Amino acid sequence: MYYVARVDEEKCATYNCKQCTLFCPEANTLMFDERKNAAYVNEPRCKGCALCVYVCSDLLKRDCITMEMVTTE
Amino acid sequence: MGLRYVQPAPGFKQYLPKDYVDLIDFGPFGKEVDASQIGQFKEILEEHPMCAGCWMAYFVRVFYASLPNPEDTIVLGTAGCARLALSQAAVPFIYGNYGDTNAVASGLTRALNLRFPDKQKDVIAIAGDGGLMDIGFSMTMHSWFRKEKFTTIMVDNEVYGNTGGQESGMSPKGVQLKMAPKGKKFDKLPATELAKLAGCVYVVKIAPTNIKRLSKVIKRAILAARHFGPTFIHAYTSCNIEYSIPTEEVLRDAREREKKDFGFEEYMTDEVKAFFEEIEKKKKEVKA
Amino acid sequence: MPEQKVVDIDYLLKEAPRERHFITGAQAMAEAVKRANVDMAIAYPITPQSEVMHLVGDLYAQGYLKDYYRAEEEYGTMSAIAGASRAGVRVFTATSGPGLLRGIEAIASWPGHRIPAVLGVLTRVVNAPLSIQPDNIELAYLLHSGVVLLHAENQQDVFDMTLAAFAISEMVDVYIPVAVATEGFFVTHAKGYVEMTPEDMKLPPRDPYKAPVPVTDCEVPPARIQRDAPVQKSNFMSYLIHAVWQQEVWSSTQRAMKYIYKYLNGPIEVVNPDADVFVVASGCAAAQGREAVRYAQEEGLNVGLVKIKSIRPFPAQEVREALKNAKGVVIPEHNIEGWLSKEVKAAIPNSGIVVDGPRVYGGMTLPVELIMEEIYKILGIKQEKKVVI
Amino acid sequence: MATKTKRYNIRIAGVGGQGVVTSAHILGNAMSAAGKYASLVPFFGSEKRMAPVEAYVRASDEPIYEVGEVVYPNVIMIYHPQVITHGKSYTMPFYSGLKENGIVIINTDVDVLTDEDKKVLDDLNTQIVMYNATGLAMDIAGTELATNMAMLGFFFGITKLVSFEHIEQAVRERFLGNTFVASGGTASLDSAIEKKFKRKVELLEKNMQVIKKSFKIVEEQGWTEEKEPVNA
Repeated sequence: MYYVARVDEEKCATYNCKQCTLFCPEANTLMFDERKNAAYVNEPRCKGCALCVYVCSDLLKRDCITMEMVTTE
Repeated sequence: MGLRYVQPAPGFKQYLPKDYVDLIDFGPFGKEVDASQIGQFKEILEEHPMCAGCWMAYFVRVFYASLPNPEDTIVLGTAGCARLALSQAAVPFIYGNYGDTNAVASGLTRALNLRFPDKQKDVIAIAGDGGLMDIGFSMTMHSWFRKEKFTTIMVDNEVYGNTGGQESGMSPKGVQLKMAPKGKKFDKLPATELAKLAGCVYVVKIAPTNIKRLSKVIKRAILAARHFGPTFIHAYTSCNIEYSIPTEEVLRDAREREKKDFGFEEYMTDEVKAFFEEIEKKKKEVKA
Repeated sequence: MPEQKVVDIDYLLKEAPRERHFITGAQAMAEAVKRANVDMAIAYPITPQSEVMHLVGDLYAQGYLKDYYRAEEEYGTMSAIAGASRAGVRVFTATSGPGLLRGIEAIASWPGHRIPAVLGVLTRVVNAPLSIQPDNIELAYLLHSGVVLLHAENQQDVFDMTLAAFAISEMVDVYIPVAVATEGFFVTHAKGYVEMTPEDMKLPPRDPYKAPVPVTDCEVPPARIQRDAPVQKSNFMSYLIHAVWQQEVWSSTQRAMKYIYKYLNGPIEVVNPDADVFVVASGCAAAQGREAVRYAQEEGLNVGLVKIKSIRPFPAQEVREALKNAKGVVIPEHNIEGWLSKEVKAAIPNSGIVVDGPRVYGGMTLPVELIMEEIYKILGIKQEKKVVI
Repeated sequence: MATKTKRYNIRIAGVGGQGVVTSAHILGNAMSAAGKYASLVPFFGSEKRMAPVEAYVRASDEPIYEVGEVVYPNVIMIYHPQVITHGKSYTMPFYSGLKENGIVIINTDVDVLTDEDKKVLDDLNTQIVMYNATGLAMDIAGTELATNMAMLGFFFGITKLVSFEHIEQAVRERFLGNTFVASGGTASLDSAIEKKFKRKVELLEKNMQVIKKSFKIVEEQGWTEEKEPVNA
């Protein structure tokens, strides 16, 4: 069981910001889908640091990302 | 030419892993990518075992996204955290011995110049504070004195992170770490000042808080090294483990340190300045 | 400098005409470098090696080499040699005693990095108290590094072995560094006759793509092993990768043997194969041994010499064969530990016939008289006192 | 059984400034010029004026394999009496290691050997030559710097290893042509030599006269080695 970041894509799509993707320490993990105009997380690669949450919530006050507990199947 | 070696043989592509195919189709090879587009193209850096929230891992990510010529770039690293990520990229990486990056890079750069006098091959040594300013100090300094044409990047986490948190020459004075049980007795080494004195033509001190600026100085350091001599970037890349920074706070920490003692500094010789001005001018002309 | 034409390796090493010169060992090493089509050399001073790299510097000034510089210290030198070699050029450097030890961390990694470099080792005392004289204890440290180690008896050997070293190290089935050692001062600073190939002939250039492990030049995919430190995978991966890789490195050392036969007439030389007593020696101790054989002949004693040219790979089988009828074996050495004696004793079934010594250390000369004393003892000859002690 | 080789293992002891090492080179080169064999061990260390200096040369009709200092010489040449009287020597007494039937040549104007020394040397059947080589150098060449030439003259006069022409060739090579060690400083040295060439030629001439005279002295004194060649 471990934490991963999850993006509320609908909410995220209301902004055009991409800021979280610019601060994720991991490559090819927190991506931006141009068609949806929203960020998304490649969950198996997410290490759960929550930096994106800091950027989205603490700095930008947009609260589109949450940390969630997932289970490997 | 370098681009050729990442291309699979005809008919072979369908058998390759998705990550590799993505790299060919959506990677930065042969294109001019902007690091601030990360998240929208396939990066050459792959998964790596660096800690969650590591600011050094973030630096390495931006670094690889900023290479002006990734298909003709060779990266050198040494013992320490950074190489755990540095080695996981679709760019040739050399892991030598302890603190030897700048000596190996000296030989490598000279030899590449002998073999490919008409081609630009970028050589970049990236090591930590221990590798460059402690164990590899003389090799770092002398590569600069000799005016070797490659870029040196110090990812400074102010500690030996990979060996379990010992004091380094770049740890701040007073900080209590392993092997400094009563606190560090002397100041952080003045790395950028040493670089200037030793003859680096382009020297930057930076905390990675602004991707555009960070990417720009990485590109500049590499371009200046091609033509003029050694270049040096001193980047603050905190160790959230040894300095007990909650992972979600590492950006906040970087911004604080930037205000306190890691304010952006960019030094360049007049020659290098004129070179960049010329490039900017040409860019504007193309746009216009 | 004369225009040098590239000639075939076998031709240069085995057939090319030779002319006799009376030169120092340092000159002999540089003369070999001159004929080896070396791209780049990196130097760092230490007595008694410095003379070699001065001369190689002169070669660079004359245009024989394309690049040359004085490095910061030996670790920097050996690391830069690794960097240059990985980029595909032919490289050379030389060092002595403490310098070798300072550089040995890098040197010991050359075989694993599959670096075909040539290293001159001009021996000198290691350890305190300080001396600059030619004790060869430093070679004991090289024995376990995976490099091919040749030990030259005299100026001629220095020339032949150095030139052959470049050829051997770049053979695809070898592709590891070759060190050519000889005693400092005794050989480097003394003159001897050397039969040399013409200076207008040189080896073919290094072909960086004729290699078991690709060079790092962004023209070909790099070897995976070079990018991934196996330690970051898992313990078992790292055991496994390191083990198979090192196994291959040491097999490469063994595979160098056939080229030692081809270019250096084999790893050993036997003088008077039917002797009762053998002096077994390497480097300039072999010269003392050769002299002892002459002394013994004049006195009517049946003494032979087994000179060991290749220390790594060690010619265990050849030594065993050469000594199979020996009644006694004397192993003179220029070091306190007797590393050669240990190697020989481990190679033969009856190690009891080996006399440990004579040994001189601190870089002192090895008087032939000391070897003779051991021979007299083995043969049960009571020696008359003939000298003032 | 092989025939005995004519072989000389020579230890030269003197003091700094006397040209001990230079004469060792000349000795070796003269052998080489005669198509014979020689090897020498240059002395390395701090060479100060009037401090002990030693050089070692092996000379033979046959190839020489051995290297290193000569510990058991059969020829000892003492360039300065202080080597004996003041113990300016690396080995004490000065004849330590000397083999049977050897030769000892000492530059001195007075008898510097004690009775005890003489007994030891006699027991070893040593040929002892004492002569004021410095005086000879002063008389002929007008400089004590030619002492080493007189000593060389005595050695070659006694042993007849090479001819006068070979010695001249070696001395000429040493004074006029520098082929020994190429290093950074060689180029500047060469031009300096060129400037002083005339003086060098004169010096060479004087040196050769000293050697010629010392050959004559050997004849007159009957020092020529008439015994069995010594065996090293």
